[in-house]
Amino acid sequence: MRKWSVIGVVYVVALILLWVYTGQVGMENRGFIFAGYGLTWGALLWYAFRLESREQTTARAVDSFAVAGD
Amino acid sequence: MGPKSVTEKLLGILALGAMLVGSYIGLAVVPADAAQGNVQRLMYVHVPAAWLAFLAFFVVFVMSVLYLIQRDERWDNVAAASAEIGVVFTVVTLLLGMMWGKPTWGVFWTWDPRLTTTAILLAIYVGYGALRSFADDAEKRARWSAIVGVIGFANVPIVYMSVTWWRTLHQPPSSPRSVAPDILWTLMLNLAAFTLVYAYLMVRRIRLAKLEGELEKRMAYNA
Amino acid sequence: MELEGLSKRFGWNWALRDASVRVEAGTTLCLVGPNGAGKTTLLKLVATLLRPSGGDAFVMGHSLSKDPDEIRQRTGFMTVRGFLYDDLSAAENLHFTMRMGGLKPRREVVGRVLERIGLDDVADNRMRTFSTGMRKRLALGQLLVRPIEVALLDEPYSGLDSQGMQLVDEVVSEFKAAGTTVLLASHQDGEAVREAEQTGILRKGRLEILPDSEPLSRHLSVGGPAGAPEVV
Amino acid sequence: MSVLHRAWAIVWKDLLIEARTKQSFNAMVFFAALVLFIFSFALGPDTELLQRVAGGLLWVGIAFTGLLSLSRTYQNEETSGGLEGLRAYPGDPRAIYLGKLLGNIVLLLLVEAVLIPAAGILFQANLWPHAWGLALVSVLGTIGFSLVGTFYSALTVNLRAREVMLPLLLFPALVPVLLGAVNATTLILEGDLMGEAIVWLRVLGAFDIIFFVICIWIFPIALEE
Repeated sequence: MRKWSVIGVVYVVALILLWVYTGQVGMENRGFIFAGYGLTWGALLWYAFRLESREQTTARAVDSFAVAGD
Repeated sequence: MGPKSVTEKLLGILALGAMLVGSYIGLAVVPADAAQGNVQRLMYVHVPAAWLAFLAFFVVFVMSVLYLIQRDERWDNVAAASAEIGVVFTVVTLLLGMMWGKPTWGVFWTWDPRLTTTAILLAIYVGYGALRSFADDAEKRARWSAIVGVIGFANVPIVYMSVTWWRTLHQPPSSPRSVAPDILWTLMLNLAAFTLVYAYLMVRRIRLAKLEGELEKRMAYNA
Repeated sequence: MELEGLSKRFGWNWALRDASVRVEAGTTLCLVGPNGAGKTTLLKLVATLLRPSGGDAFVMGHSLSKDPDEIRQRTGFMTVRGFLYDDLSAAENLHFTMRMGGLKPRREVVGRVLERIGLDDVADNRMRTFSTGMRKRLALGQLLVRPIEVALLDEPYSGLDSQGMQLVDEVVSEFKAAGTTVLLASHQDGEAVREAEQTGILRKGRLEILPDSEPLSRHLSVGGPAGAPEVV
Repeated sequence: MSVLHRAWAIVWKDLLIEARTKQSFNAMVFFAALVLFIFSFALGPDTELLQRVAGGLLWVGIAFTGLLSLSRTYQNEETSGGLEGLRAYPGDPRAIYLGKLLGNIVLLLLVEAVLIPAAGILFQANLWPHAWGLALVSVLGTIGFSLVGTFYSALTVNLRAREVMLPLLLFPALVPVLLGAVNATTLILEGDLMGEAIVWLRVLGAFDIIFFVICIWIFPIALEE
């Protein structure tokens, strides 16, 4: 899970950079642009993280049962 | 279950890279649209997300038809994976639609034909997911969700048509102006990036579906 | 009728595991065994209400998995509760059964059957007012209003008085005379059960055909409709 | 045509039971009246507003009343062994769908025959000059509603949370029907000067045909075991 905490940190740093950048460049409506890109990346990363954790828990559960003979 | 194959890792890195490049260009490189200004940059995530949602639900439709004909569990796994990913993309599309709608139309939500159809699409496939969670028997779950996958998708064109008529009878549709080439390229790049992400998530989610199927078999076997 | 390794699996447990038997036309196979041994599952499979997980069955030459509808044309299925509607009268219920069987309902056919099962005096009363015994007789009547070649009876005796049980036995012997194959599941001792040419014991989904020599009583609960001890 | 023969048997049986018990009919009329009253209380005495939204309120009432009858479509089968009872009979299982579909349409139209005049009174909308137009819209709308409704109620009949699942699956699919019916009704009530109502009637007609074909084609698969 350490991998995902690293990704989380990188994501937050990127958001800060985005906020600073849109401020410097003086983009109008920067709030919406920031929210839009932040949400898109956040949703995809969150879903990928959820998939990985579900996969691990299911894999562990599968191994804990005897193999289902036919 | 085995170690993640190299191609899968490669696909993941490729998808991540493409997304990074796409967002970077969309935000910082390509000039803003003359009329709408910077908020138009949201197009580079909103439009691809909408297209991928549509593609995902089309895949669910195709897999559902295949399952109904061949009754092969693999098609059901792919359909379930694509439906779940489709819902994620649809939620992202709707949120982005609101982010873009507020500055341009002054309201978070308007009954614009595309937005409305996307919202209805979300309702249809949330229903699809709920049906899957309520059906216990694996075979019935696959068959019933395949049926909803077919009917749900067959509904989309009619919904879009009726919603468009509903809106155009009241306000003329926004005619798509000729898009500047660099904007078009950026859009295409992001569309490719999103498609790679979809492919990567599909690979992961299908494996999870197989695992869940195996778990179900073993739990029943040992029950 | 011929069962070849017929099996049915719910989830992962086998309700019925490769049952094989051959039942000549006009003869009766009686199925005995504790509750949940697979009697009803087997009957439902032959009635095409469940899809087999394995093996197949041939009824009058038609395969269960390939053309189930042909089998349904020729099969009558009497379940424990019957396919009856409380808000229809006895006559209307039989009318409905005939129509669903693809026949033009005719009053005299319904009348004759109602008389046969002793419900002619309550023909127009709603079934809601019937006792379980009367309901059981009407369910039996459903098999008589349609021309069937295979009769599937699930616990026909349950809820019937001795007169009712006698009626069941008469109907079964009529079926046999008419060349109709009868599949009878019961854990109560009755004449039709004793008369059955073949008897099968069902335990945990396994069907075992008893050689004629073995006495049946060992597997049957003693006594008629009164509470019966669990089958061995 | 044995399919129609059997479908008619089911319609005859259901309507006979309904005529005797009136379980669904009474519940539906009561529920519809309740919905209409709540609307008129909520929107207050402003008759001009009520007239403008009468079409919408009417169809919301019909949709939810129809939902009530849909969830009961296979109710009277429960006592007789549920859908299994009907499946034990020979013949094409589509007869079951057709039978239940016709039963639902007739029942819903009967309730609408009470509901629409009541709505006319409550919302002070003079319906009489538009009677034919309204009748056409309600027939097309009811058919569309029942087509998908009867199908999905069969699909969800042995699902655990079917009271939740039926509306969840049904209403997104009904958007074209509701849009078409509400807009056509509203236009007709306003006299439909520019003849736009015909557009919506075509939407309803297209929906009915398309979904009739799809439901009939897929129904046997939904009914397996």
